[in-house]
Amino acid sequence: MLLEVKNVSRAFGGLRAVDDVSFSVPKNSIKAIIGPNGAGKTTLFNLISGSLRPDSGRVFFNGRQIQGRPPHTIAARGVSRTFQNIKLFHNMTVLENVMVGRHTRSRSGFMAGIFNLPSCWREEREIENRSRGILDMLGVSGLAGMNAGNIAFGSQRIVEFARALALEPELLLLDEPAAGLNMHETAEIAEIIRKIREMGVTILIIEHDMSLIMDISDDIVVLSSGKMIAEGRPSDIQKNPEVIRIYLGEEDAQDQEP
Amino acid sequence: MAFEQVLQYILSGVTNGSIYAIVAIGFNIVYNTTGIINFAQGEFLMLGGMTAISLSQFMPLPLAILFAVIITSLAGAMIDFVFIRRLRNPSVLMMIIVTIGLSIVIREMALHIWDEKVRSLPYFTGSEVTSISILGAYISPQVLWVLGVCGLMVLLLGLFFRYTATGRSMRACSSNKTAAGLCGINTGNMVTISFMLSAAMGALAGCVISPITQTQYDSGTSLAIKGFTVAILGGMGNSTGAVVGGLLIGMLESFSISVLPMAYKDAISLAILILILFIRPSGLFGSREESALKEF
Amino acid sequence: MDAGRYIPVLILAAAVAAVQLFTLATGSEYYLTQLTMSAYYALVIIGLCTLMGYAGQISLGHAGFFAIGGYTVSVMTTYDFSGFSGSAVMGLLGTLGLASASGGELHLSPWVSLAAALVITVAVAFIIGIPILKLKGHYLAMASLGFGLIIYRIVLGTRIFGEADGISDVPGFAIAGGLRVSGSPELRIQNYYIAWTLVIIGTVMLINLVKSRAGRALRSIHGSEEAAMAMGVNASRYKLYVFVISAVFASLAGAFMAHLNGGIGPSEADVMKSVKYVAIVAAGGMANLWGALTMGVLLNYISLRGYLGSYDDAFFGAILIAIMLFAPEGLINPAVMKTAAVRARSLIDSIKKKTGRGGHAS
Amino acid sequence: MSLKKVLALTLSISVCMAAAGCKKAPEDAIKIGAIFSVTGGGSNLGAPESKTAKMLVDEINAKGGVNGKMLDLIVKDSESSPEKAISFAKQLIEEEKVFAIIGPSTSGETMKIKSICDEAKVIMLSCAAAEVIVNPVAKYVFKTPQKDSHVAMRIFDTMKKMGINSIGIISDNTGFGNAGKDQLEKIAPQKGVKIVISEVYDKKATDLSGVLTKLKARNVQAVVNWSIVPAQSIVAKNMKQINLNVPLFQSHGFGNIKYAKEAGKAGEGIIFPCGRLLVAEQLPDTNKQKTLLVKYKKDYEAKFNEDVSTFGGHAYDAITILVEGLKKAGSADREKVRTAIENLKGFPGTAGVFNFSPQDHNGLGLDSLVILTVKDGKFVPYEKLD
Repeated sequence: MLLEVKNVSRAFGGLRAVDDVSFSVPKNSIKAIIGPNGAGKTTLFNLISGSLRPDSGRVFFNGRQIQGRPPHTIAARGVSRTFQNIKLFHNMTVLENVMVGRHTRSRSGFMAGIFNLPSCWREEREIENRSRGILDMLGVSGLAGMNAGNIAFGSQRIVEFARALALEPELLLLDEPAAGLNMHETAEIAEIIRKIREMGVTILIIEHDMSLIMDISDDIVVLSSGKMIAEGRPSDIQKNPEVIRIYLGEEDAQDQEP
Repeated sequence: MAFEQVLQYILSGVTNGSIYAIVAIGFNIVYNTTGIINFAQGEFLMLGGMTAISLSQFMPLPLAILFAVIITSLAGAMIDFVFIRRLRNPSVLMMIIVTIGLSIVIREMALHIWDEKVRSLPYFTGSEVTSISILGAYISPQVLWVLGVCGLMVLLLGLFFRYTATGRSMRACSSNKTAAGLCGINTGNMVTISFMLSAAMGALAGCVISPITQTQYDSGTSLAIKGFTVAILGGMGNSTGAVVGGLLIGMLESFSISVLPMAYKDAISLAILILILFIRPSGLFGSREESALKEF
Repeated sequence: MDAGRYIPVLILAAAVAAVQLFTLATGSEYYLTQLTMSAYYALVIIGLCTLMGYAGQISLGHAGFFAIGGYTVSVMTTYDFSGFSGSAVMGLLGTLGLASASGGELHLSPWVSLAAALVITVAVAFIIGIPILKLKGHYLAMASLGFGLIIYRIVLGTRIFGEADGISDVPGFAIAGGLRVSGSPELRIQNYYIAWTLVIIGTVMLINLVKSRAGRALRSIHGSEEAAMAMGVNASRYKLYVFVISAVFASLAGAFMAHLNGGIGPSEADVMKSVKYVAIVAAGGMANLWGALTMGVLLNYISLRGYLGSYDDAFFGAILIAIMLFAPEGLINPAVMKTAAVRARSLIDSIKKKTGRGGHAS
Repeated sequence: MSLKKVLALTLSISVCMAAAGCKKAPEDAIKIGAIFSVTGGGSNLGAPESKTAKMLVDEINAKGGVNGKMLDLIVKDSESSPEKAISFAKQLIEEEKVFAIIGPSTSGETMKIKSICDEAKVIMLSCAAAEVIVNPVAKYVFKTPQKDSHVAMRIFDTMKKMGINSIGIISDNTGFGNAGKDQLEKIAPQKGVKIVISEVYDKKATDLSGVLTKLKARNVQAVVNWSIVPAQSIVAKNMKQINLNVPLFQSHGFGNIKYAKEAGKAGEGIIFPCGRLLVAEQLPDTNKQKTLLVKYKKDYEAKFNEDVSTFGGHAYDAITILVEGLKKAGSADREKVRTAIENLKGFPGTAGVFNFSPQDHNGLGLDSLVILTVKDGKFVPYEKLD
């Protein structure tokens, strides 16, 4: 198991945003987390990526405990992510954004930087080539020189993908990658996710677009108001009455009762 | 220490504390609407005091103060209209720098309109020598005026921000300007009103404390620095917090004098400021969540 | 290694030499005095520009670090250490030639005091930096303002720092072979070049930093700290390092200025100084080392020359507001000029088209 | 590349601006530089000093200048910041090639440019009070205000007459305040007066009732406040407000009737040593300073319609002493004028009668000070004037 989440919970004041959730993600699979708005999906993401500390419970990555550790340590272990409301570095170019992604895969520090030592020339060139490679792979190399703030919304999503991939992660957390995209762009994203999976990267994805989820995910976890109410293959989840109730309401759930 | 002496330290703490509090209240108004700390707030006090002093030669004191408050609040509106409103999507830093620039320009203009000499308004009741004795300790009646005006301001501002439509929309602006705009609030006007209001409050404060602290063209800066400390201690945006914070710092400084050499008085209040910022940036009365969510 | 980044540095060096020769030719060498002082102030500003413009962390207390550098050097080079002459440390320093007895007094060599100044600055920057860099926006501005004020109170209220008069009669600093940092007129040209060499070295180091991996990480923190952390950037450590570096730049400037001016006063630690440094960085266009350097030299030069007499501060305040209103990205800003150039070109093309002389549609 | 062009451009502009900056003065005029803190912290000193200097130079030039040459006064506003004073001093000496420098207004600035002027052999007549300006003596450096030690002695002498022997001292954290505090603490034991408590407060203090309560607790027989404006009147008012009814002594920094007016009723009975300028009319006709004091007071108050102050007087003395030196030396030769000033004896000025000597570059004795008090808002002599 690449990632194991055990009895994790987190509350804000009285509200129990994530309440005793446990699940695990096998290597090389695509696991999805679905649930209505406010179900605690993004909070769960932030607990895994280290932006938030869980009140209780534990998270293991490659068998080592990571909950409560600072985000940059978790990232260094090979966990990369994108954000629900895209957080690109608007003060830098697209290429530079992706080059920051390679931060954990490079070493030159302050002193090497200040004195521009030869050791960091080679590393800089290597970082740049790798980053351009990723941009080519995702078909956005044309935007390399543009300022990240000035490019179209759809391309911004793809650049955030590129940046996350630049980290060469073992686990990639995708927070609603298809939000705000049209049919064509969503298909493009699905294609990119499949390509990433073939590169051996495990994916944990939050998404509302059911057709995308059912199409690409191996396994699905369903959250509702902080609790995990179902887990299983896409086909089972479609028929699960609990899931239907929280999504489609009471009467539809009855029809499905066995 | 004898009881009267302890009481006297308390009263002198109240004197300074009331001055810091009345300055801090001015910051909260602009903060409540624009989310910025207006570095030129100290200059509003100076402007109010100087204008009132010049006018008091031609008219009775209350009238002079009234006109000074009006003139300064118009100056506040002009400042917003000419400067703040033209800023294209201002970042926090740009706002800080513009208000710093404004405080310098206002100070230098005051130097050339008036001159570098020190002036003060006459005492509202009695004169320089009258003092009221409370259980053996003495305090100038002017301090009671400062406390009174402080209380009045807190009350009026509290009512204004909570129960009037404009007050509510001003608060809406500070938490999310775009959203407030979408609800039909003319955010531009709200900011102008907030500057007018804080200029008026500043001018009134400037007049009330002038007999005690005296007014000079550059007395704004040192008042502003004390005002920040107190506004943050009390919790940004919270006027009651500002008054309590002011009195607290006044007391601490006054009692520190009784123990330590006075030269360290200011260092102590600064150490308090830094301590608060680490432990509880939201201040004594500010809400922790609200300040954490504040998008800087 | 793209050498292209060093072309502006060569131009600056050429300009520095050209100005010196120009003043030599026109016999107006006294301008170098103010240009030397402005250079040291510019050193503070480029350091602060890296912290504020690139890493996005505001500091309203950098005059405090300038004062730590200046005062440490001033105290240690004027204090009579003969009381400690027996101690082992003094003996060691004596043998290393770092302490010299003259006229019945035992004085430390400026090298020791400079080293001490830098060590103290780094220590203070760490101790202060760790807590306050956790804060953001206004709170960081207020905390750094508080730090600056405490340093001001200390130097104003302590006898060894000369209280309100500060410290005077600070000796010159003999660097190596005849090179000596001091205010005397004969050494004016020498000091001009010492100051500007320091500025050029500092600029080169900061350009390298900004264009390096660490520099990118700093800029990413400014873009979005949360995203930077998610990409593995240890934001708190990087912010601290750049804070310490900018503090060292300020303290170095303070130390050299103390030797140049032969002393330092509490006004160097005043809040208004820190505010002016921040304002000049903003006027230069925040994330723009060259803008900060140019505005730093220009604005300091004008105020030190006293062209504006009593209107000096008013002019400074007006510049601040004007730049924030009309050119928030700063006056000397490549982006601003690119757009201006593009607009100019399209204007010329349209004129050509109208008058039919334009040979080809560009 | 456009950025680099701009950088080179800006540097060259700043140099040309500098070249245009210095205006050409009439060829044979004697250039006198003046560094005053017209604005900033020391503006209550620098503003009257600058006005007085300009008024006096115009007057002298109207009467044909000195030795047939006009005086060209160049005033620079240092805003009481030492680094500006240094920059202006170097500018005046190397660029304008001034013959002498009047000022600066504060002792902090004076100490920073003392060695600059001395090495450049430019006569400096400082308007700042600190004794360390002329002790150790620098050949070319003089100062016109009275000695702090003499002010302290006069205060203690008056106290002895009033039977006061245990006092409290409060001073502000300016150079003036620090210097005064040192002298008071040094001289008190010699005069048999016990300083029970001594405190320093910030010059921008909004209220001083706290520290005065501390003094009251030590039941001091008198309070000495050594500070610049506005603290002087705040102390007077606070003392009355907390019912600390003991005599209040101020330093010679109280030398402007406006400060007494600020204190209002609380100012009544304040005792302070000062130059005779403030009671010029009440001086006996035999007094050597009377004529020039009355004239200066009348001219100043007529021209600027504001009250005259002893600080303006320091600039008045600096210029008249320099002019006297020029007349005695006969020509604008630095060494001759310097020696002439150094041997000037019995020269009446606003601060007192100057008797310079190679060891004493201030030239003022105990007799330069009279004890004044405030009665119905006016300065009146506390002791018989001589």
